[in-house]
Amino acid sequence: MMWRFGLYDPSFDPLWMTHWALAGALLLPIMAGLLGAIFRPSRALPVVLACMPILVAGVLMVIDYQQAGLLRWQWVIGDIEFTLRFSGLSALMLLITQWTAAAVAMYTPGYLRLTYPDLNNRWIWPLMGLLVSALSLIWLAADLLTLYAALEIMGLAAVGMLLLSGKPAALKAGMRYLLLALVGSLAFLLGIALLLSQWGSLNLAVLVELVEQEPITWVAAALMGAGLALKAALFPLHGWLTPVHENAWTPVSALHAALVIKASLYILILLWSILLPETLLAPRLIAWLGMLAIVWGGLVAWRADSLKTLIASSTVGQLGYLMVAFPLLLGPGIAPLPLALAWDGFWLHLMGHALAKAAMFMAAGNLIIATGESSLNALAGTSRRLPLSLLIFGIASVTLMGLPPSAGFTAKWLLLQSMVLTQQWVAVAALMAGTLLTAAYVFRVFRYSFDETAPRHDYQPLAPGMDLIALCLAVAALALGLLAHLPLALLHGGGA
Amino acid sequence: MSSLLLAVALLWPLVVAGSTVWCAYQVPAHQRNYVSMLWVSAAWPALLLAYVGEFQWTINAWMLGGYWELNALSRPWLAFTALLWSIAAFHARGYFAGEQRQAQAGDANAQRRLQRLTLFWPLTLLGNLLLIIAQDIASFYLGFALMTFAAYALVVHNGSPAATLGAKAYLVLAVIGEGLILGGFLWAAGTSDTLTLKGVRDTLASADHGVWMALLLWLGLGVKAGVIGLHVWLPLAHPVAPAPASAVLSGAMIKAGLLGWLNVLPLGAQGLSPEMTQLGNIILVAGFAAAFGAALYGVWQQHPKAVLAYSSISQMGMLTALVGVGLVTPSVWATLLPAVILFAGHHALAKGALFMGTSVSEHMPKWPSPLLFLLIALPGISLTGALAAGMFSKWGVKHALYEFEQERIILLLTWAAIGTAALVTACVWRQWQQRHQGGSDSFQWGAWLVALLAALVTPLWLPLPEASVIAPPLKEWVGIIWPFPVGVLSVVVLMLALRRSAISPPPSGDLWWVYSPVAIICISTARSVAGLCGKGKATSVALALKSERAVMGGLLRGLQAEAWMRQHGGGLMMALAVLLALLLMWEGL
Amino acid sequence: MNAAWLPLMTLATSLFAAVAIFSLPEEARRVRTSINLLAAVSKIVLVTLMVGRVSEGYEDTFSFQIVGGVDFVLRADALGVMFAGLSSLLWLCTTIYAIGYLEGAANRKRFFGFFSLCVTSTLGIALSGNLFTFLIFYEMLTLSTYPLVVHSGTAKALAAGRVYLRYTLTAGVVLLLGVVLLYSLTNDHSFASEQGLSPYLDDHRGLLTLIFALLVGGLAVKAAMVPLHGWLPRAMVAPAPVSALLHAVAVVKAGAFGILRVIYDLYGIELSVELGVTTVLAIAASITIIYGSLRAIAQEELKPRLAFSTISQVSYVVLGVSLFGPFGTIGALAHLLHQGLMKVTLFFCAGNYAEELGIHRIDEMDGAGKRMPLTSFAFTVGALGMIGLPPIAGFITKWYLGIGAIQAEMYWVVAVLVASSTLNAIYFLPILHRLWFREGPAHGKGQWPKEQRLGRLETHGWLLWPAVFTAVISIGAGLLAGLPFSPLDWATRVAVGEYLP
Amino acid sequence: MISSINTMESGLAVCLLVIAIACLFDRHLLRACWLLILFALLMSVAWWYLNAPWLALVEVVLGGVLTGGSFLYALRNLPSQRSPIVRYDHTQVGWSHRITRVLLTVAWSLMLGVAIQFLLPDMALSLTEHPLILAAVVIVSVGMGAFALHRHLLRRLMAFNVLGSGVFLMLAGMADTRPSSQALISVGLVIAWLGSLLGVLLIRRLVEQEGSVALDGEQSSTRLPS
Repeated sequence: MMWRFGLYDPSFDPLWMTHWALAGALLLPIMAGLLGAIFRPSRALPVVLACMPILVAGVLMVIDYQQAGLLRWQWVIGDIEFTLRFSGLSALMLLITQWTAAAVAMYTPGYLRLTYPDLNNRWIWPLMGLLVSALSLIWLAADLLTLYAALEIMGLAAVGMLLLSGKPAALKAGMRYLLLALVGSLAFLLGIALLLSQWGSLNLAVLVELVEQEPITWVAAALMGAGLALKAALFPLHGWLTPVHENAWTPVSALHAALVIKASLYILILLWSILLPETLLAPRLIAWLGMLAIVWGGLVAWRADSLKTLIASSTVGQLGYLMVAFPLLLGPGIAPLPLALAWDGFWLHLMGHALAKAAMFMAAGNLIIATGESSLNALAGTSRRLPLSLLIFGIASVTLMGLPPSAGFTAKWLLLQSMVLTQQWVAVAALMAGTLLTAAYVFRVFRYSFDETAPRHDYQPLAPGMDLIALCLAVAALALGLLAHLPLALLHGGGA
Repeated sequence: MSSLLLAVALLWPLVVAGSTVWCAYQVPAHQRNYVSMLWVSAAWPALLLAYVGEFQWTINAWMLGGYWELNALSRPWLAFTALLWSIAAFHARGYFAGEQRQAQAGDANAQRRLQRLTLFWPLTLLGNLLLIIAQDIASFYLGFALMTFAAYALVVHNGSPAATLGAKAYLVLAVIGEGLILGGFLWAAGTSDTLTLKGVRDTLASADHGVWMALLLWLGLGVKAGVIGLHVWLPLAHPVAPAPASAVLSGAMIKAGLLGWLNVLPLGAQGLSPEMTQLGNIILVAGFAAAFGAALYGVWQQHPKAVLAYSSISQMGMLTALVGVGLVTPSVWATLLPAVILFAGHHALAKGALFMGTSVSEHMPKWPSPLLFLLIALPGISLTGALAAGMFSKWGVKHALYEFEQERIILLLTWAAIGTAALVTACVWRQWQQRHQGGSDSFQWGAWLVALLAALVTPLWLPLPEASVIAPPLKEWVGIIWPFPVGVLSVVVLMLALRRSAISPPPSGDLWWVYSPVAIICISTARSVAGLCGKGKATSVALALKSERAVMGGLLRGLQAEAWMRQHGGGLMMALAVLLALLLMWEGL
Repeated sequence: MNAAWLPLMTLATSLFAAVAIFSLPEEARRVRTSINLLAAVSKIVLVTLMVGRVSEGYEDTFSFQIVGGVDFVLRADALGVMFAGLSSLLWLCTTIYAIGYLEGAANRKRFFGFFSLCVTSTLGIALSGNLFTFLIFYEMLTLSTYPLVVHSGTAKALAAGRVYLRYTLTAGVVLLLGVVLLYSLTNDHSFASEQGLSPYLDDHRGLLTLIFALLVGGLAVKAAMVPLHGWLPRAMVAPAPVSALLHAVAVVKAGAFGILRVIYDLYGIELSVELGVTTVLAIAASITIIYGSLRAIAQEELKPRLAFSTISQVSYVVLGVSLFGPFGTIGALAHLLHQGLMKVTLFFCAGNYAEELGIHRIDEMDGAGKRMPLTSFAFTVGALGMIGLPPIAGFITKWYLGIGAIQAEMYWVVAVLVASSTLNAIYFLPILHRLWFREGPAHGKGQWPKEQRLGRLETHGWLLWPAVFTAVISIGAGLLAGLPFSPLDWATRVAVGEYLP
Repeated sequence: MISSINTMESGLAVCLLVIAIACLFDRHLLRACWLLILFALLMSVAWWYLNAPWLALVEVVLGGVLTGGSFLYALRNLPSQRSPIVRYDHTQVGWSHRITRVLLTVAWSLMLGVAIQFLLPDMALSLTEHPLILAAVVIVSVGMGAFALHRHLLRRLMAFNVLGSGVFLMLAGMADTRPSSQALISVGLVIAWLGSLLGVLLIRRLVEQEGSVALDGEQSSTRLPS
């Protein structure tokens, strides 16, 4: 299991260029964000230019990884050890983060110009940069201190971004999110405290060697699990998610749903893999909650009457798919084949969902901007006037529904196969039901949009490229399904 | 050369049909000549083909594989069929002259009727020709179906309620017949993997269930041939169809059923199973039942064409009986076959002439009435065997049966001839009663005279095998002729006896009036079953919708829990942590 | 020599067409029409090439890996090419028809875009070389037909779309489960594998039966087998070209074709018989045939009657499959094509009546034959073909099915066939009678519900000629069934390949 | 000497505990705020006592001055503007709500207690062996419970701060004040301050705009159809 996270000794040291790439990937986003705050770009082109070096840095790191295998950095500053590792998984997550964030960043100027053209909106840039940096750090971090710090930075940046819209509802939602996120990270910290006091190390690779199954590990795992579940909006701790997404700016919602909650989930699965290998009941509980999440998220989304609520609730359901995979990844006596299948399916689903959800939020944002309302009723007639936005929504929802050819489908396929092999029929049923529920709420949107009986003529025109960016993301989510072996090869490249 | 002629023979009717459609859209109504010489010529190439010789064609591309043949059976058949169609077309030219004038004057109804008739006439002809030359199942079936369904338009021609009823009866029985034929063919072909009629015949003779296949085919083809019980369409359809259509319907088309039997039933095959012989007996009995029953019922009919229809049933009954003989005593068949062909050919032309005669008696030319009615009666007299070709054909049959000592059948046939004579008398009598002067047309009576002549000299032109036509020796003449006067006398006596009594004549179509209520009940049952299905489905849908609404209501109430979860995020997190810890401990300790 | 580009390009033509159409503005009518026609024609050319290749014995295969153990495979084998040929031919006809039909209507861009996607999916279904690929295109088909079903955007259309999705998506999920179970059991299993699943028979008999039930159950929804047929009559609210394509080729045929694939190429016919599933299937198909016909009789409107007729007719294919023996197979395969041709004709005609004269109900059709002779001729051909009369293609398949039933010693199937033919006659002949033999508005009695003069001919030429063309093809396919490369010939070729490997 | 040390430690622990609980359950917000500052100062004493002088300094600056200042900013009337927040918490919670929170609190303290019992076996002999840790456990549990219990946003924020301090104390108590734990605590303190600051600003804005000091009672944000 541990090689999957890259927690072993690498055979090569990183090249000098890789150091620069690392620095670029971690620091450039912040700098780009500061530049953004100063210059307040109103077009996509400067944003593209600013994103370019970051993306290049990321790609360089991936190339180095492919050549040299696992990369590791270790610094000791005043008796405190900081460790970073760049495994195949990190590579994937880094890429998905950077590209999704770049797409979101390119979408942002047009969005802001059309909706919130006041001065305050400049703060989104540094926060976004900070968020991306923190996320990148999370994917790379290999010790608990870095992980904790990055998680906290990410959380605060996310809260800040969510508050930017300044609506009372947004403030309330943001307040709830802030409180719960802080408390969640304290639970996480408490877990770290227990681990540190028992095993005396924060380094994950060391912990892998040391950790034994005893009550203190369990309590730590439980605390971390609960705290991270809260931050990752896992059912039934997802209550804060919907209002936050509903009231935030579209690019913020996109970024948050696509990446931020995934980071907590990533840490959860990482730590539990270390602390609780071969455990039956706790992952089972998560899986059961996941099944409930699939159904519950689907139902709430199905009955929602605002577009963004629908999408946010769908996130809850989609996280359920990932939760259901927990026993397959952590359970005892899982044969190598289903384990590998579930592993691939888990990350593929995570990536596909990130892309599709970002695309979906953007498409929904476009629809909302154009119609001026966020309720589903306002969509009547959009199929004629805004076919492209709707098409993007459709393509993205193909991934969410898990219909072929999409990343969602391939991931679901892998998960299903793994579940069938391990004979977890209830989970299979939940996945199936999830597909149907997703279809139910997605097609509800289309039902409204195909309604031609309510003619509307006052649609606000969209900025150029807003649809295009979303389309690229949505199509990427589709292509990820057909070309799944490419990212998965990267995922396997680390240790096999 | 022969292939070219074949192609022309088959395509020419299509060309004719196409030309009528063309005319309908391109020629203005007042110039339109519906029964042009082109239209009349539809059957000519086929007639020519019949006299070219015997040939075989194999066309792989054709449907399931085409295999056509002009042989000792199909050639004479084609000859008399094509001849009858040609003559009937001429007759039609005269018969429809009045209607055509109406049409040209602008009567939309007449236009429509003529248009329909002239389109479907050549199509019916095409079907008839195809089924004669076809020796593979698909072509035969195609021809048969084409003929059957296209003839619907001929029957329904004048559009009166009676015509609609007749056409409906025709169509319903035709559909049943097609179904039975298809079933029989499928069974036979499936059993022995054959696609030719000969293969079917062999299968019927040898297969385990051969007798059932034979029964299906016999009944299916019997619809056309007027087997008793399935004959009801004849007396309903014939009186209402125009005379030329009745002529071909009764002369050529019902012979198609007979031809089918001759082609597919294992007639004359050695070593038939006892069941097959049993079937032969049934066929025999059915044939004679038809022969006598139709005669007894037919003489009461008012309409001369209805009488003729019963006469056709009666005649076909005799032929059916002969087919039965072929199954019961196969050895007789080889000699009987030419006689049967002659019988059929003669009957075709004679019946054609009789039907055309009905139209002549309705539009009498200014001839002396006795002469005219003598001529009208002449083909009928020939049919009874008292004259000319009829005598030859009767003798041919008797001769063959004598050879194999089938006296009982001869006796029955002779008695049946009395019925024939009675029917002919009744028919002429009715015609006399309903005669009309005027409106005659030279094509009309000319064609009739030609048909009459052709009927009387059938053996001369029918391309039968050498030496198969034997002139009856003089001493047998009495035996052949005597039924005619007896039949005439019996009718005269009957008519005189019942002159005063007011017995209403029985309706034509006899059993139809039994069948149709039953069928209506069946159809309404099917409809109500379908309705019930629909209703059942509607109820289940309504039920499902109702339960769906209830579930949705519950769901919405349940979704309030979302707000609760939002309120209690912190507490839930605590609970989750405790739960996880407990689970881990439980498992670990 | 493996021309991998061939199946890929065949698929790509319509996909490119879809993308191009979506990227064009709504107003670009001329360009869109050109793209549509160009793509349709080039697809026919490509399929013709494939037919040539297959008849020379090649099986062009295009494949790449999706994830470990699961490949995306497009393979041009005889069975697939047969279906591809049908879809591409009818696509051309339907495209022409649709261009005429939607003249001046709204949302044409969306319509043609999804129309092309729909054809892409159908082609994909035809050419997919394993179950996974099949599943991909099968689901794509579901999605791409939804916008077509709800095209008009009325409440009725939207409700129909909802019902359609409920059925098909649920079916898709069931199918997915079956496929996943199968993959878990056997790993990637190509349609081209010779031995079928028989090696698993001894140990996994129950599981194989379960998988079969799941697969066929999922496919049967699209094939509209009773009692999973509910979506089809409702989906009739779609525009006529959509109904035509849905019924004749795309959706119902996709289901039937899937069942063909499962039985012939996945399980193998011997194994299916050994499992005893074919008998069950035959019974289900027979019930569907009779039920569909019975319901059709009760319909008062033209399109629903045709829809129930479809339900009945498509099950002939399933029936043929479940008869063990080459003749049943030939019948099934040929019917796949023949029914497509005939049904598309009927729907074209129904659309023509609705467009030109506003006729929706059967009792409004009196005398329409005079007003619209060519359309009515085409309709007559289609209807007679459905009854199974020669020389129309329907006869050929009925013949082969009957022979197949007799050779499989399932005599009751013959009774079903005969009964169905009779029922078909009961519900089609009255229509024909009305068309040709009754007097109606064309004879000066009453008025058409909503008459429009759409063209110089009896209706718009774009509407008329596809119907006439498919009608002529239907006759030709029956009359000249013995020609090489006729549907029957190709079906025979496939069947021989299945039974005499 | 051990006993004297224990006395010192015990006294500190008891003080911390008492002040924490007082702070958590005082409905008078300004007083609670001052109690929180006092708690922070006591915490820095505890750090000093645990041989982490730098941490003590950080605690004074971050925990006492900055965080406390933030809370005071929320409540006090500044020269330029009046604080919109009423200084007394009137919100009521139901009994079932309270009981479940109490149960959860007990469960948490038990859970942490079990963990510590395995971590520090000598605790099993005498509960008072490590009074600071014991206090920390109770503070964490009660803080957590209070956080889940309260509706008033400011009080929840205070509960979070108390909870955070408890966590830090536990960390330092169990894992010593080795550099890594000091780093963790410093990061935690910074985050806690930033979070508190953000929270306080938010609360002020919320109260100004909406006039409510609690999140609940609003269900409009999801707009569940009823």
